[in-house]
Amino acid sequence: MGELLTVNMGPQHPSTHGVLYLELKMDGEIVVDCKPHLGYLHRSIEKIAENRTYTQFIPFTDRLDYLASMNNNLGYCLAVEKLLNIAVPDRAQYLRVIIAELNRAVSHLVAIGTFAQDLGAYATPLFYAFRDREKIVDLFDSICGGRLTYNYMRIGGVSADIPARTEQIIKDFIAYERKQLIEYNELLTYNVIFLARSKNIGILSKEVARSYSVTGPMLRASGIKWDIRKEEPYSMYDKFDFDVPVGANGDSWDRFKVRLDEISQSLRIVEQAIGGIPEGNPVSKVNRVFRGTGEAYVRTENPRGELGFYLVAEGGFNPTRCKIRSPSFSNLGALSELVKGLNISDAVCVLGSMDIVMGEIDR
Amino acid sequence: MKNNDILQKIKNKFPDLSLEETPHGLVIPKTALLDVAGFLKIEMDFENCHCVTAVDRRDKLELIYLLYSTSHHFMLTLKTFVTLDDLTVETLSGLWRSADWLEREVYDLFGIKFQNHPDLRRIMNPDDWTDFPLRKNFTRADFIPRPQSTGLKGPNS
Amino acid sequence: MMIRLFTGFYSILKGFKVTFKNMLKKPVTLNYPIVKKPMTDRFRGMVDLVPEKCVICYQCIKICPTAALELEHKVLEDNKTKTITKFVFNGELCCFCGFCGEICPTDAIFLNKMYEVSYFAHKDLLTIDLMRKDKYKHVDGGESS
Amino acid sequence: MSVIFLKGLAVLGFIAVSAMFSIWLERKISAWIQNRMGPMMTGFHGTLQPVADTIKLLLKEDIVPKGVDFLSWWLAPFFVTVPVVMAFLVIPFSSKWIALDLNVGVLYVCSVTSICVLGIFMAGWGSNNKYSLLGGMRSAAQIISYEVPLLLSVLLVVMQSGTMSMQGIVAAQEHGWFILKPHLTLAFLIYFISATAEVNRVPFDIPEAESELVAGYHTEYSGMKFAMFFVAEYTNMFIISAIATTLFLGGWQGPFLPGLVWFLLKSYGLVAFLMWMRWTLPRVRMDQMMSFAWKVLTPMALLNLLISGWFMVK
Repeated sequence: MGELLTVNMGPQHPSTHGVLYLELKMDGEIVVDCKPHLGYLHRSIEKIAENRTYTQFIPFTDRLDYLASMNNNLGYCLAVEKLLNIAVPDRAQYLRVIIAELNRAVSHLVAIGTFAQDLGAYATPLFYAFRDREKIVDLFDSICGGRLTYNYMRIGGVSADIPARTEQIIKDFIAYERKQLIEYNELLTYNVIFLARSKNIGILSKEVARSYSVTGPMLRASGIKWDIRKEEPYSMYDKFDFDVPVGANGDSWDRFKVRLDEISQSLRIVEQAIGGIPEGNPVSKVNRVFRGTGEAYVRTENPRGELGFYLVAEGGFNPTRCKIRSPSFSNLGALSELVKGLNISDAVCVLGSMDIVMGEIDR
Repeated sequence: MKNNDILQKIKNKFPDLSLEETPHGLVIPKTALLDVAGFLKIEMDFENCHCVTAVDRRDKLELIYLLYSTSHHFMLTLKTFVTLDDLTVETLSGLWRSADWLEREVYDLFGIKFQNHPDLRRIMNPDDWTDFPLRKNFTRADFIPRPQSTGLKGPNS
Repeated sequence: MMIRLFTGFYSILKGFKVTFKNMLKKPVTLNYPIVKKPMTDRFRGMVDLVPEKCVICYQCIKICPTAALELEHKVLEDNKTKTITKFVFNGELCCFCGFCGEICPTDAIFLNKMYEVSYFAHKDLLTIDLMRKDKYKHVDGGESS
Repeated sequence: MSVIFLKGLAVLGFIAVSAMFSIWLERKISAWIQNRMGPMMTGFHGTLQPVADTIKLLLKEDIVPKGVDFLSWWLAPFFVTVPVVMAFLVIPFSSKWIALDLNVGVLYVCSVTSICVLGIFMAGWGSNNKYSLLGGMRSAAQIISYEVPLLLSVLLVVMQSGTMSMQGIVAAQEHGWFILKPHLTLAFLIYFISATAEVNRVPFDIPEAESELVAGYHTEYSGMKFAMFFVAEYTNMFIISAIATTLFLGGWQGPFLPGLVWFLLKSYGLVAFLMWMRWTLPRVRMDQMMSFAWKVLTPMALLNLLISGWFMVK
């Protein structure tokens, strides 16, 4: 082994998904050591939470995992509702599930697109993914008025009822997306180059995954059938029938495939939920005032893993502490172990298959 | 599996330990943290260190470990108190690798020093910082917490 | 070996099929500066105000998570009617959550449909006087609707 | 003397126009594949967009990064661009339109285009950038490996036609394109794959691998020097398509239309196919690419050469 080459990959690099900075020690093209440096997107959201009322913090949760704002909203609202014992109308629960699952689907679409981009499939899969995502973003736009930071859920409900034609749009989208998934399979999943690039790359074993507290599609790709929606159903998830896709050996391709399968499962949930939305008023007004004491930890299944909110309240209008346990943070911890001994191209592939969002890692 | 059972088992294992059971988790003295955690991991099958965090209780810091056991389907909240004059705690990163970064985060934001941690550096804030931003007494010239608004009624509060 | 070569070749051809099929489809994008997309009813653009409707209840000031709004008023001589002396919106702090519009009892403050927001000077964005009628006139396409 | 000078000028003009057209075509094809519109604002459907880009690149500041190996950094764009221009000398656009019908035309064009690797490596080394260095190293390994199957498959064409002159090869295809003969179909496939690797196009674009090496060997270049790399890339693409047209697709021959039109049609058809390929396939990895060259393409080309050579001799 000769002299090691130190390559500073990031914070400005096309494939570090934002502002991740990896300090790579390389022997030629082989990565010998990888040291992630975080904090380039640190906005001290946990400190902000301590100085905001419970309602005021909702817009900030949008900015954690900005690809899955709805799921973050849901997690936070559930945590506050558990902390303060607030009842939620059934209709709001259903709407939350539908919206969260749609957001999961489109978030996975982005993950798939960016992963393909990292493997060098120039922009095309990414554009297809964004084209499909756009339909849902348009729908969310008509529901809540935002295109990225939705800020839709409220403590004890949602901000507004869905507009009249929403159900039809969702049904159309489900039919459309199922056709598109076949196309993704043809374009990417079973493409020989794609397989050669991602199969058996970055294998994450069950034990290592558990030890690093890896969650979400990454954990399931390693062969552990674990989904909070199944194990500890929150909101209305126990009413719906869906499978938990599991990977065979935990390599990059499995992580990709699990995400692809999860899209169709999400569509299944939405399809079941859309038929049975109960009547009622789901709206919770923004001028409600909350206060209470206690501690609550709620974890929800985000597209990237288990998002947890640990809320501590001491009676004021705002929480004393709001710890956000972000899935990408824990998932990224396993990176340096996975990329050791791999080619730099494979390191990019592993990082892409993790599907991290820096917004929730740095918080 | 309930809090009680685990409490009982820990009590059997460590008879002379001052254990306390609160509705929000088990509180153990910080000197016994490593022993209890090791017991929980190896004999009680808590193979997942889900989350590590701390809460500033003004006179002391409350360190919280959320441990999860897949086989028991149970999440244990393990708490310990760290006084401000002695901020050292034994690290658990040797038991769970996820604790490595999570403890670094707690060190970064609260200043709790984890002894024998392999790489105790700040993780989010700049390395040359001296403040611990999530402490309640954190002040800085350019840090302006929003005036705490209350029950929304009336003009200027 | 040969079989692998052929199946690999076939899978690549399948990819070509997908991209070719898409080549024949209509573009989904718009010819942007010429064709513009209409915003939805609930779209949250810039914060806007109808000063006549405002009852100076300070609800929006209190709910605003980022303290982007600043309101001052004075009571007139008759000790009853209040008038706004200053209502300033900080476009940089705003996170476009729409809480102010949601909480307003008279719908005086609301978020309009503007999405092309750019200013020549930074300080212009920091202090947008909501009391002025032409506050968004200078921005391209910005009608105070 | 003056005639060859004029011909040279014509070649330069053609290169400029062809590169601009290729860039426009690439952007349009990528847009169509991705359900976008592509450039629309300058000229009819953005036809003048490359002109605008060129003006922008000409006016840009030429940034010299700190610590570059100045000579190799400065010379690299020329080493990449000049061979491309030189290769145009022997390309037969029609029965009359050829700058110089060398009797070793095939050999000449193959040797001239391989000079490019020198320029790329110089750029990689001279830039004082680790990504550039990796890109340059990759490029050197890649281009040298793929030269072997490329030449072996071209050799088959020379054997078939019995001449190395480009016009002679075109003339030999008067009664049927070479691609229609089974052993030459295989040779065409091998040639096309290797040539794709030669010009660093997807799926073999590892020297510039955007997601890994930012922009590979031309990371540090800006302004006109970057434009030269750009022009070289697109002209290279045209050249390999033109050579493929000449060697396998009957060159300028075709019914009804004049030779020049046929030649350009065929060449740009291949260029368009290369672009289609770029926007469809993911990138292969370095070691996979090398093993593909040495374990699949080279033995296949050799076998093809041996077997068909045996049949020819018999």
